Amino acid sequence: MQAPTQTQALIEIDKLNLYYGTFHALKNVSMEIPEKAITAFIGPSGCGKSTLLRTLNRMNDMIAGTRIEGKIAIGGADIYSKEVDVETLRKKVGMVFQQPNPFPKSIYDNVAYGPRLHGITGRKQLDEIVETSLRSAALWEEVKDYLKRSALSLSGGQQQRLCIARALAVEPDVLLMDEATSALDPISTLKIEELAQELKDRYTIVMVTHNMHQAARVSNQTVFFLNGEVVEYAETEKLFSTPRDQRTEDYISGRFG
Amino acid sequence: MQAPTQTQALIEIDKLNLYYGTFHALKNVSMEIPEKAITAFIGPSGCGKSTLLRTLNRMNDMIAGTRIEGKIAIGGADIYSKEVDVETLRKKVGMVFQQPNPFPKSIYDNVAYGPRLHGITGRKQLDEIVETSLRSAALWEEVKDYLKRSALSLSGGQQQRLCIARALAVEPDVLLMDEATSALDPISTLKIEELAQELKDRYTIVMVTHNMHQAARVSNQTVFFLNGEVVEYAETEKLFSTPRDQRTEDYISGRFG
Amino acid sequence: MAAGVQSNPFASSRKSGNRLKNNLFTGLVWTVGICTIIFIIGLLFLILEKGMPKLSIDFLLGLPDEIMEGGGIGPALFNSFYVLIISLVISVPLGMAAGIYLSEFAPDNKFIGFLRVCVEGLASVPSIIFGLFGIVLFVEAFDVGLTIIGGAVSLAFLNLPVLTRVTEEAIRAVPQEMKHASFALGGTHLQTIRRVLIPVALNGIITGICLVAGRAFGESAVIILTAGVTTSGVMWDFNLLSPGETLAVHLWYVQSEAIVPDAVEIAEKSAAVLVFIVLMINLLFRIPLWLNARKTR
Amino acid sequence: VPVASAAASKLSGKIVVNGSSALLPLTLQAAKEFKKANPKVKISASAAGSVTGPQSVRKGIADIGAVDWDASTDVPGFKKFEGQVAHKVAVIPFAAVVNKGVGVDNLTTQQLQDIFSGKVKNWKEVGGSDASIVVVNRAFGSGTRVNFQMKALDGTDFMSKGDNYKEVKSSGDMKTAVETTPNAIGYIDLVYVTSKMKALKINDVAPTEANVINGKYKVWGYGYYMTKGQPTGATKAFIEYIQSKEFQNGSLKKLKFIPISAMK
Amino acid sequence: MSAPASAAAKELGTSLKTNSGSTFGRRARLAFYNRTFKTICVVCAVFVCIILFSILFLMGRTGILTFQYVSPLEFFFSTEWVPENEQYGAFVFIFGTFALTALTMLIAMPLSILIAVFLAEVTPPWLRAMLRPVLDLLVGIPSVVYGFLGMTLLIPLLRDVTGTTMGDGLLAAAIVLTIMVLPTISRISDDAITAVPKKYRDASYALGGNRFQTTFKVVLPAARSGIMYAGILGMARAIGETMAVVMVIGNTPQLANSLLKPTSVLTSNIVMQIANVPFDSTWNYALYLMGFLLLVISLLMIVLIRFMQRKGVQR
Ligand SMILES: Nc1ncnc2c1ncn2[C@@H]1O[C@H](COP(=O)(O)OP(=O)(O)OP(=O)(O)O)[C@@H](O)[C@H]1O
Ligand SMILES: Nc1ncnc2c1ncn2[C@@H]1O[C@H](COP(=O)(O)OP(=O)(O)OP(=O)(O)O)[C@@H](O)[C@H]1O
Ligand SMILES: [Mg+2]
Ligand SMILES: [Mg+2]
Ligand SMILES: O=P([O-])([O-])[O-]
Repeated sequence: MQAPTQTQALIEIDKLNLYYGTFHALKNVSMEIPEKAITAFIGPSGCGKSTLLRTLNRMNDMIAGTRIEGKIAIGGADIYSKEVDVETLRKKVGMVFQQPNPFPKSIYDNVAYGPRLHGITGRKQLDEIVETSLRSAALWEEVKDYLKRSALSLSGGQQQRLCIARALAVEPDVLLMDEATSALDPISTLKIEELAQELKDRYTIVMVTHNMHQAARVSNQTVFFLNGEVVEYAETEKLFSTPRDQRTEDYISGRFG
Repeated sequence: MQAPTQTQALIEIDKLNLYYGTFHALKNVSMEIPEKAITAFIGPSGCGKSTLLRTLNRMNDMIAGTRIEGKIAIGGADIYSKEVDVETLRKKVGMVFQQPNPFPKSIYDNVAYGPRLHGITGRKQLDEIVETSLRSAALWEEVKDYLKRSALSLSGGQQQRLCIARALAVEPDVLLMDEATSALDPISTLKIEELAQELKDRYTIVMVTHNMHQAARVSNQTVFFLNGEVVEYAETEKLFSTPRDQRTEDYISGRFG
Repeated sequence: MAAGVQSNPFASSRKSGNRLKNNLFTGLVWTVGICTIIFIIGLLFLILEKGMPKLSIDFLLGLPDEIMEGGGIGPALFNSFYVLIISLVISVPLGMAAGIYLSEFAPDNKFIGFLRVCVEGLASVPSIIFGLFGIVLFVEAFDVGLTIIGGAVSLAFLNLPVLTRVTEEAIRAVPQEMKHASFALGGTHLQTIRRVLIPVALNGIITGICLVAGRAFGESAVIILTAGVTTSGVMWDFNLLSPGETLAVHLWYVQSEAIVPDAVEIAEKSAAVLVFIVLMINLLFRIPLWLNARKTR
Repeated sequence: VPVASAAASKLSGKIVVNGSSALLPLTLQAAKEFKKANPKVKISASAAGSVTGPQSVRKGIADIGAVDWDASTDVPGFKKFEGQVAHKVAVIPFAAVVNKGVGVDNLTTQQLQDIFSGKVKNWKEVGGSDASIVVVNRAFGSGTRVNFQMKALDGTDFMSKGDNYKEVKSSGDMKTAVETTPNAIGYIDLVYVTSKMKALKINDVAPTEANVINGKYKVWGYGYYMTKGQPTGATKAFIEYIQSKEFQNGSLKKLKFIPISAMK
Repeated sequence: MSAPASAAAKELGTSLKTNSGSTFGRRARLAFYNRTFKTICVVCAVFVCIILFSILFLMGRTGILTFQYVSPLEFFFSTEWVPENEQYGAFVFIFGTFALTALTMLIAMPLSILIAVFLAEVTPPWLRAMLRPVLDLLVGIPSVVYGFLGMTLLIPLLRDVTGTTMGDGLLAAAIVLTIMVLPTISRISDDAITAVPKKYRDASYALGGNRFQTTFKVVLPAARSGIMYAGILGMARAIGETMAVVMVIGNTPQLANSLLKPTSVLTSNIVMQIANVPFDSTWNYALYLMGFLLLVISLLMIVLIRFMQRKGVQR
């Protein structure tokens, strides 16, 4: 079951199995994620989309009792090998979460957090990074006069955009988005989607989404999950127009709009 | 600016102004919310949708520095008058929040929480309520064998559905949903939407949504907000097909799919 | 397949002072942690090793003796529990209620802020001053002499500020969303406090109670002044107006004034018993937490 | 006049004893025995320091004030307590003690005065090895201190500060301090002297019970019970019991106090 | 403007009002409980205040009498404490209290925070479950035992290590106090750190932060208020502790210009002398005044810490 990708595969997942204790959350997942393109994960709640996404930057490492079998390679390098520095991996593979999670710090400090972690301290340089990132996340206009305010005073939508800005600030190669727009209004969502389109020229983006239209609209390649398995995995147009699997068809025909 | 409602008005909002300290969050809002129908609030992030929703069950009471002017009547009773019992109001006007907020208790205890508050203690009766509510929220099948597990072990989507089940368990007359489906996958969303359609025969539903399709698909009446003001307020079909206000048109034409 | 990269791009690229710092930090934390463990074990060993093996039922339940070897600690041990329970029965509800007031009901103004500081200040008052206060109250004003009740109430006062603040902090730490969820379901404030805030804050509150109970069990200055250095001399004396020497006081007495030839041994055994019981109290209070954690698994 | 034994068993009431901690073991033992004969009498005791005894009696919060000196007369540092009656209950010998490692066995009154006033700072000045003297003193108000000052130092003052000077709170602390501190000197009730410390001869007289009784060793005092006026009822009976031959020659001796009757 | 409400709507409207509906009895009862509970809480809070102010009053009333005989200038700034000669300079004790508290916090705070981090972030759960109660246990060891161990183990050790003749003094007292306040500070900080939402840690790790960075830049700042509070409680305990301090500090009224010199602090001086002085003497008044002062000092320190904390938050 190989997807015909136009671009080269950046991430290769090979027979991945993941267990939470005794719960088998990912079952024999294999796929290739192309470079400089957007890959969307879709599937019903609890099917393991977030779990797979988190294996890509090894955020699952921190959940006690998680066991992984199989292999994930990014740019040819096995990211679960001993010599991999998790922090460097995570800098290169940024992530935006399902729930907005800004730090209880000022807006500025939130965005500057990542760059500071990685050794950037120059005030000017930071100012610039903060502005660029906030602009990219379509938040700059709204907050430029309040950069010192606590990030927690923002509305839900604004908070999520801030988190996106924060992820962009470390200039990752890969950007993982776990339903990152589900808390946004259409206008901001649109902006983020446009942004994603723009970014894919430079970055590899993997997004989990519940919004099939978003997947159809934005992604180059779509993966459909069910109960921890990859049911279908194809170019987006193909998957939505001529699904090969009955379950895929059932699922996407449950769509609306 | 009167909405021609087919059904009778259950909630009447009259010249409502709300201030967070000095910030004027709702400006002269007036509207009628019809009985046994679904009213959708749409508008960009930060425009005051959640704020207005919270005035309907007086959850804003708890935010220090909030000041309200104007009148809200439910079933002809001024809910901000002295004689109204806030707890009864909130029992009758249920709410589901933007962020899933289950208690750190078992799934069962989460759903049974509301009924217990209101004096239901019989084990059988509770079992029944829990099952019905979980079924209504399309969660029963997934959790029926794990009712004693902590609600926090559920995935985001499952948690939100649990919160909906919890709200339904006290059998409210009015159900407020603050982007309650934004964390759900399409299948669950669809179920919840179907459920809402079903419920509107018995309940009055007010929902905040970012998904304009959801508003278009589900609601009978739609209210469009901008910067704390009601810009337009009409039957859903009318609002989406022939918006009277340019800003409404701009906003809804920003839609997609 | 991306160009045949030989070296792993994620292998620590930066020469990374960060990484060093992280390793140093992790090492430091582990060192401190392990040292603490060793220290505590050593301390416990030191205290328990001398006393524990020599313990006997006779010692635990027997009456003390001023002249002969082999006296017990029965009445003092009994008083310890009695005084502890009474003082907790008084201070826990009072302290929790006051803490709940500060976290849930109190307006957020200067006066309450001042009050909060005062309560913290009260926690720093040396116990001997609570003892003097207890004398003024019980011995002088109520004229009941040196009694169990006087000691227990003075002890309760001593613990009140800590309990108040611990409760307040614990309840404050409960996420607002939980509170809102309960209110939105039509819960009254009391119901919300009882069914959501307290259960969620229980961990912190129990920590506070454990701290306080341990301190109460080991406190001597207050008891010496308000409950005396004598017991009624018989076992199982529930009379609240009996003199109330506790085990900690007995330990102090044995250590500083007693003439009995086996004073040192009695002191060692008493210290071991004290520490052992405090350990038991800690475990006991945790059982509800543990059950709670299991229930929601 | 009621018959003593018959009346005693019918006695009831409450006796509160407060004051000297040195007399506490005596009080506790007497109370235990007295209660056996008079079950209806409640006795509670506390000990915070000698002077609290007569003070508590004056305030009316104690019936008996145990004190290591005669508080109905003036002593260094304390005025007399008007209207209180002193009852001798025991003879308490005191000893100057040093750490085991100190090579000195005997000191004269003059040498003691010099050491405790801080004039002499090194053991070699009084015939010991070359080492700084560590002076351990009881806190002001201790009955032991008052007696030692009157009887051993002839009323001269103690030092109150210095690099090698400390004060301790109780006899037990004094014992521990002298036992564990090299080159330390202090003083303590003879009862508490252990094998881990050394009791000094004063002016060549060893601190023994025999020397106290035969009048050679001067550093001793009476322990007193103070009452407000003449005692009555249970308090009177209790004091009488503690002064009785039966107690004085029995338990009191076993506690290593000297019976009052032994002194002329 | 509104269409006539339906019967159901009217029913809902009326049911919202108090004194209506079938569940009226229960509702009234709940409301009554709610009110009663609030009243009880208020009463309890007031009661705690009353105790506080009675103690303040008790000490202040007696303490203030000192100034009939001693000038405030002498009391606060003279280093001569020789009550036998009518010299009542408390500076030595005031200074000692500040120095001892500062020294204790200097040792205890970093250590406790490290222990708290160890407990909350690093240890495997089984060890954590074991360690927490054991740490709490340290609180329950009676002060006299600490003092005794300090006297018999710590001081000889200090003597050997530093070569002084005595070993009593600020350092010994600070070490004993550190051990005594360690559980208080580390356990409450531990709770505060544990309460920091996981999402903050996730965000930091996802940005490539390591444990050190995440702990210091996100977790500890987010738990700052709790840690601060733990520090205040620990400090309060350190300021007010008597029985153990008195056994290791030397109780000599002289200014501590060295960590190893016998000195005295407010608490130790109070506890050494208060039982042994005549009730109505200037000396006794001065001791009460010192008790009062102790409370004032700890209040000041708390206010200061809170002030600094508030400034920190604004940033
Ligand atoms: N830490 C965990 N421990 C145990 N089980 C877990 C854990 N996290 C997730 N799971 C389970 O693994 C399954 C997959 O979870 P995951 O969060 O990946 O789903 P998802 O597809 O992202 O769902 P959603 O759309 O609701 O976010 C779910 O059944 C969930 O209950
Ligand atoms: N507690 C509060 N204190 C002060 N300002 C607030 C508070 N809550 C909300 N606001 C402000 O009020 C405005 C309206 O907030 P509200 O949460 O109602 O927006 P919303 O329309 O629900 O946005 P979103 O779609 O992002 O949830 C926002 O500008 C917000 O910053
Ligand atoms: Mg997910
Ligand atoms: Mg909102
Ligand atoms: O008996 P003392 O007064 O010295 O304790």
